[in-house]
Amino acid sequence: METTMKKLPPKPVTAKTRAVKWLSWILAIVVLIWSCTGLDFTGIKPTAGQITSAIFNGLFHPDWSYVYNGSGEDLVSQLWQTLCIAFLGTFISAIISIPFAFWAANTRHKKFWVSESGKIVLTFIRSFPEIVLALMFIKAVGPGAPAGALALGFHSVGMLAMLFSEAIESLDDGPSEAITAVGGSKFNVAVFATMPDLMPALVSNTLYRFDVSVRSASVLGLVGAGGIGYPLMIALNYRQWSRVGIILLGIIVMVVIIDWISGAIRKKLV
Amino acid sequence: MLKLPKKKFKMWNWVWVILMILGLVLSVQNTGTSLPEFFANFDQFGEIFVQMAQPDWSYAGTAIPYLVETIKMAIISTVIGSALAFIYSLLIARNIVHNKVITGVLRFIMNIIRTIPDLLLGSIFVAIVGIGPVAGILALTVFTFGVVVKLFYEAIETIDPGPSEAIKAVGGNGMNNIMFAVMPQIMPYFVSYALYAFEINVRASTVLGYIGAGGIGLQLKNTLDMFSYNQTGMIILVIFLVVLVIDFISTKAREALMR
Amino acid sequence: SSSKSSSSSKVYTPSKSHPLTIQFVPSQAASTLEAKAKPLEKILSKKLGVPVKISMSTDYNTVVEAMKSKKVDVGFLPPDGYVLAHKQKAADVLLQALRYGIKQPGGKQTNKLVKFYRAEILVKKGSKIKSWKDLKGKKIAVQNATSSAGYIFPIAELKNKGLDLTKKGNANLVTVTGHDQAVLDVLNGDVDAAFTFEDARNTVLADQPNIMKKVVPIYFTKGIPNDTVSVRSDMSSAFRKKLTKAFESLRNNKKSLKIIESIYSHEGYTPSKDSDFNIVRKYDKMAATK
Amino acid sequence: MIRQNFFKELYSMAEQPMIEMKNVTKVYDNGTVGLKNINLKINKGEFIVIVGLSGAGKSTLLRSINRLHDISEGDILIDGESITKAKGKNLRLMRRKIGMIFQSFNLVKRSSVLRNVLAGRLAYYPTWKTTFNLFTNEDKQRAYEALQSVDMAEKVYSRADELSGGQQQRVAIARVLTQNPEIILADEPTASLDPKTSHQVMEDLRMLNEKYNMTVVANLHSIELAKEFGHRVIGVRAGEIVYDGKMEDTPQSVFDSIYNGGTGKEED
Amino acid sequence: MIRQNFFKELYSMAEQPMIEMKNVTKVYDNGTVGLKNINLKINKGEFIVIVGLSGAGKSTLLRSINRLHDISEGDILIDGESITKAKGKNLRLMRRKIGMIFQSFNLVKRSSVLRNVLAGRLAYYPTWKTTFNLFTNEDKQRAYEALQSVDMAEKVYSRADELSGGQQQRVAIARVLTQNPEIILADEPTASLDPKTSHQVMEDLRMLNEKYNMTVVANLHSIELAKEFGHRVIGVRAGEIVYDGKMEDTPQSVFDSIYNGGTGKEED
Ligand SMILES: Nc1ncnc2c1ncn2[C@@H]1O[C@H](COP(=O)(O)OP(=O)(O)OP(=O)(O)O)[C@@H](O)[C@H]1O
Ligand SMILES: Nc1ncnc2c1ncn2[C@@H]1O[C@H](COP(=O)(O)OP(=O)(O)OP(=O)(O)O)[C@@H](O)[C@H]1O
Ligand SMILES: [Mg+2]
Ligand SMILES: [Mg+2]
Repeated sequence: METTMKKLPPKPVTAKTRAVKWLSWILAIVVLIWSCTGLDFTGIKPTAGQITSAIFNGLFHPDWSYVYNGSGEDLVSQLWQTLCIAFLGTFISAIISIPFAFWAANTRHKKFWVSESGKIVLTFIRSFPEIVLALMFIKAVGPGAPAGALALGFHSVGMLAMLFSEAIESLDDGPSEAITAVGGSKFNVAVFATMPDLMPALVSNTLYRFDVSVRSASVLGLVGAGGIGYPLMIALNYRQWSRVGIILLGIIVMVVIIDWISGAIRKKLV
Repeated sequence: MLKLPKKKFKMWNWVWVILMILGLVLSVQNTGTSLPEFFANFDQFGEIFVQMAQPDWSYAGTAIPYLVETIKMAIISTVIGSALAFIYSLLIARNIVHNKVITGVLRFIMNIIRTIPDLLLGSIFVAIVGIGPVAGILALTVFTFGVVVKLFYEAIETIDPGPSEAIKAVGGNGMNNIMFAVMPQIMPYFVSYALYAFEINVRASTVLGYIGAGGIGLQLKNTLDMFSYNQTGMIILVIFLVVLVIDFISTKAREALMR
Repeated sequence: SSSKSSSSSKVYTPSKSHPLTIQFVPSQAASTLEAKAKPLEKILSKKLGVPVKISMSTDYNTVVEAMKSKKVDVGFLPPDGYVLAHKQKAADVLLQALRYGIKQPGGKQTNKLVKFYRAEILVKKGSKIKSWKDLKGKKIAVQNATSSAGYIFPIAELKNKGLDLTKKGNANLVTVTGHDQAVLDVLNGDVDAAFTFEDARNTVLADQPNIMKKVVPIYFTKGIPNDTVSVRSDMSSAFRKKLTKAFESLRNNKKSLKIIESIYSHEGYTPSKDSDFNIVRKYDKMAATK
Repeated sequence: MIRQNFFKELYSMAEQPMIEMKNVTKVYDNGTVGLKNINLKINKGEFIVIVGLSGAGKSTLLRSINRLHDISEGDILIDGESITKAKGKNLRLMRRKIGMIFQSFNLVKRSSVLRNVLAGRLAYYPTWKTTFNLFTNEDKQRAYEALQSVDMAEKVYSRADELSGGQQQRVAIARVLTQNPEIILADEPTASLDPKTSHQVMEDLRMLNEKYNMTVVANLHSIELAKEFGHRVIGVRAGEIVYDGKMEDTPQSVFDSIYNGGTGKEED
Repeated sequence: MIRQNFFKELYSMAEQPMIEMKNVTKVYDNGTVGLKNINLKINKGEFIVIVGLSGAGKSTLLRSINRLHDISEGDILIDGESITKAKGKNLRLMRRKIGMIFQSFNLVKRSSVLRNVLAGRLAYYPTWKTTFNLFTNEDKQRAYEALQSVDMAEKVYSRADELSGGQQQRVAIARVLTQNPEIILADEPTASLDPKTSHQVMEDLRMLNEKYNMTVVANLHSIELAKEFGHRVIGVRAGEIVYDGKMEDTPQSVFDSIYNGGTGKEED
């Protein structure tokens, strides 16, 4: 090109940004290396091959007799119960989550510490292990599905309310201002301005959570909180691989159906 | 002035309401849940919580090394799991791979992987590689993969197609497209979803301990078995602190990247 | 202490409106298990004349807590679970499960009913470890510190004999989950020995047909009481008697025997008293003292 | 118009001002000074346009009046009563007297037009009634009539997001009409509308001013519209009032100087 | 301008056309007919503007040329070579010869200006080099010079999303410049820009056309800009070419008829 053209100047990086960049890279690598230390990986066990093939053998020869036998303790009834636990749990948590979400949402016209305290509470709920929660509910309502549903309902609030509050934060705050301007109370603002526009996010996050809950519901059976978890755990502990196989198949079919339905709902509502 | 006309009947709204009520009734019936019973026994519910609320500080010394192991496990599996998920999500994003057969098959596989409960993954890996953190890492890796791959590919599918077109128009190939048009757009999502997965992994390890897949979960089970709820409280407290820190980091990272 | 609890002022009797709730924790010594509740529910409810609800958990902690909060009336508790529960005044023992004894070598079942099982120490065949004395300095797979067979009994007995494996340097104890896992770890050479129930090798027999030849026991502990049938401490003595009779009679009917056999791998129930568990308490204490 | 101005002047002598700002200063949290020592009296029935460069503080001024922004210093009186000190229920009752029209309409997109318009009556009800949607039939009819007067009656059950920009703004006006306030604050009500619709919206505002004798305070960017509709012009720059005068007395030069960075201080 | 047109005509006689469309038809998957039997020759160094109503098929025409859209029938030759049949590496090499400027700029918002401009050189490198960002210093300098020629040098390390619309479009032009193509396709390059910036962008295109003798084909909505910058006008309606003529021979009536639904077939 022409001679009047200037040379490309070097990239203007301040010492600080360069240092930050390098430091974060180094830090990341150090952390990664550190996390690999002290984990003695003893390699694949000699028995792994046999066991893997036993597992696959079981998975591919599922115990069909377990699918349905009318006793109420077959795969279909247990999955149905799991589904009911997940549904009820999600329902409960969606309702509890709404006030929590308003609390934790960092919107304008709100003191910083209010939303921050809400967020911390949600984090606390999230870090409370489901199993411990289930134990507490078992003490209150006895062992079985109700404890599972309640534990799930309470535990999910941590995540669901966080997702809701993020949705609230990303809402346009014009309508809220309009309601405030006509003399509406804070509650009016929530009901008239925020809720309607929040609906799509509410629905899709709840559906997403339902998905997760179905999987969690299968954990709670460990401590006697109902659902497919207990039979699954027993089958695993006593190495009944064909039973594991049919349960896994059942869960897959159920989740795929749920995915499909919730996809349809999402499309319809959003 | 005209009179306000009657509102049109909207069938779908009612269908939804009825479906929800039906679902609620069915699930309450099936599970036999009774809220009054819960409130009647609320003191029982609180009993363990009260004990946990007085954490055994001296137990921190025992718990922290396990927590460190948990964090290590979570880091490794988050890194590997999200890296795999990243590659996989590129293969199933319809705006990158246009072959519907390939994306369809790969998505079906993804859905199956996503379905498997973490507990089952853990048990299978424990059976294969034996008790210990490695089984946990493998289980969490697959679990992470399942959680983030869907988020990733949805993010990829919502990127602005303009830059990709521009790269195509200058004669760039698929890889050029990924490096120049796709990556810069999805990087912030990538980081924030990976951190999200990291948090989930730290929490998931409490369950994995039940089946012996290493980390703090085993300790959690121990304290419960011994009815030492003040120690359980200590464990929950340290998990809480770690999750708080992760939350903080992820907020900061997102801010830095979204700038 | 006696099995009659003095803690509660009001006694409790299940009735038509208050179903008898039973919770079950599978025994570590069972080798197969059909996780079912309904068949036993029917039989018991017929025998007792009150509705019966059975639920299951893999964890005795929840059972004890639920018994404490009066949400569970009867618990099938493992011995260590029972001892902890009784200490918290949550449960009194009523019966113990009966199982067929195990014959060595070979780990096959005998047809003698016993109310005890033992812990064993397994090593790989041909290992240099010939007796408990050789365990010093070795890597040993143990279960949770609350497990009778997988931890407390072997540790306590060896301590009694002068080998304190919990002392630093005396052994490298690796906590694993599941007796099947411990057996596999020995087989794989990941550990030199494992503490399990007798005979845990059966749990992996299907996956590893040669296990009996490749992994062998070198030591057996004293008997550990079988699973208990425990009741909440405020259960009326009349109903306790009724329960005892009902459970004892399960063995006498082919159909009901088959049910308890197949779903819980129990062969019957025999009355028990709290003092039968003193050995567990003693060993607990011994295992815990430094 | 002349007749009206005459009335207004009559009023302003006899009564207290509808809006009075006394030494009002507003400093944003980040230190930006939004308003600097503003003193202003607005009488009942006036139609005021506020003009000024982008960032001059027009929106801040308007939003201070109904306390969507809290001010840092000074006092604002609505009909003789201080809104600065009002709290809770009382504040809401004062806000009920002040309608607001926004540049971006601020309708609840996923609610029906009717519900949006009914929102104007919120402050007339206890909260629980509105929560269960227990508006009186009278109020529903009132909302419908408001829609008729802005020519939007046939959209009463449509969802707000199905409307065009101009239609949305007219729904917002119907909301204000239903609220039946004494003051209307309009923050660039026409900024995102095409010229024809803008005109229509301004006509609606004029209707509110003339027919219902509402006091209108509007921020406008368009000098043409300002000239056509305003009775009194207030020029703002850098948070200060730099001009205040009757429209008929205001020469083009004042607008030019306001928009080009001059002082604009012919009167004051 | 006259001097140049003269050259162009000279060329067109001597050489083969730069772009040739032969019986091109494009039917979209949903059945919409985008282009109907188009025949068109464009010579090297021409500056062509395409005008037509919204939905007429202007974008479709342009995007068919570099095969961002596949056509259904017919053939398109670039410099005598069929792009319709080209595949893989070959297609990419042909696209390298064709720069494109988009209405919405299509910059990677979160990448630096330099990286965006360097993207223009992608087709000159093996993939692995670009993956690791191994551009030669020469190419970096070339990118920088391109930025200088559109007066954007000082923004070289800014992120693209920090730029205004007009600045972004100029970065896009610098990208094309770095690509050093023989043809430039511009799809409404000024649609989202204000009049002043639009003019500047069109000046830049003219610069590419005059200084580097690139063939420019631009869709334009603005008749003023079309008249000012184009040498030849192509009118499109409903997927067909309804007018094709030199700008100086094209009366206003042609534009009127194209935009008002007349046939516009004075010549052809
Ligand atoms: N929430 C806020 N926090 C901090 N500063 C703000 C805030 N809102 C506005 N400002 C600043 O206050 C000043 C006045 O802003 P204001 O919105 O009142 O201007 P305006 O006259 O309405 O401009 P425009 O015509 O662009 O709407 C500006 O400098 C603006 O940047
Ligand atoms: N991807 C597509 N799928 C189906 N039909 C399309 C697609 N893109 C464009 N069309 C249709 O093809 C026709 C021509 O569209 P095109 O975008 O070429 O018009 P245009 O002249 O560029 O209009 P505008 O000035 O609005 O950009 C239109 O009827 C349009 O609806
Ligand atoms: Mg403003
Ligand atoms: Mg177009």
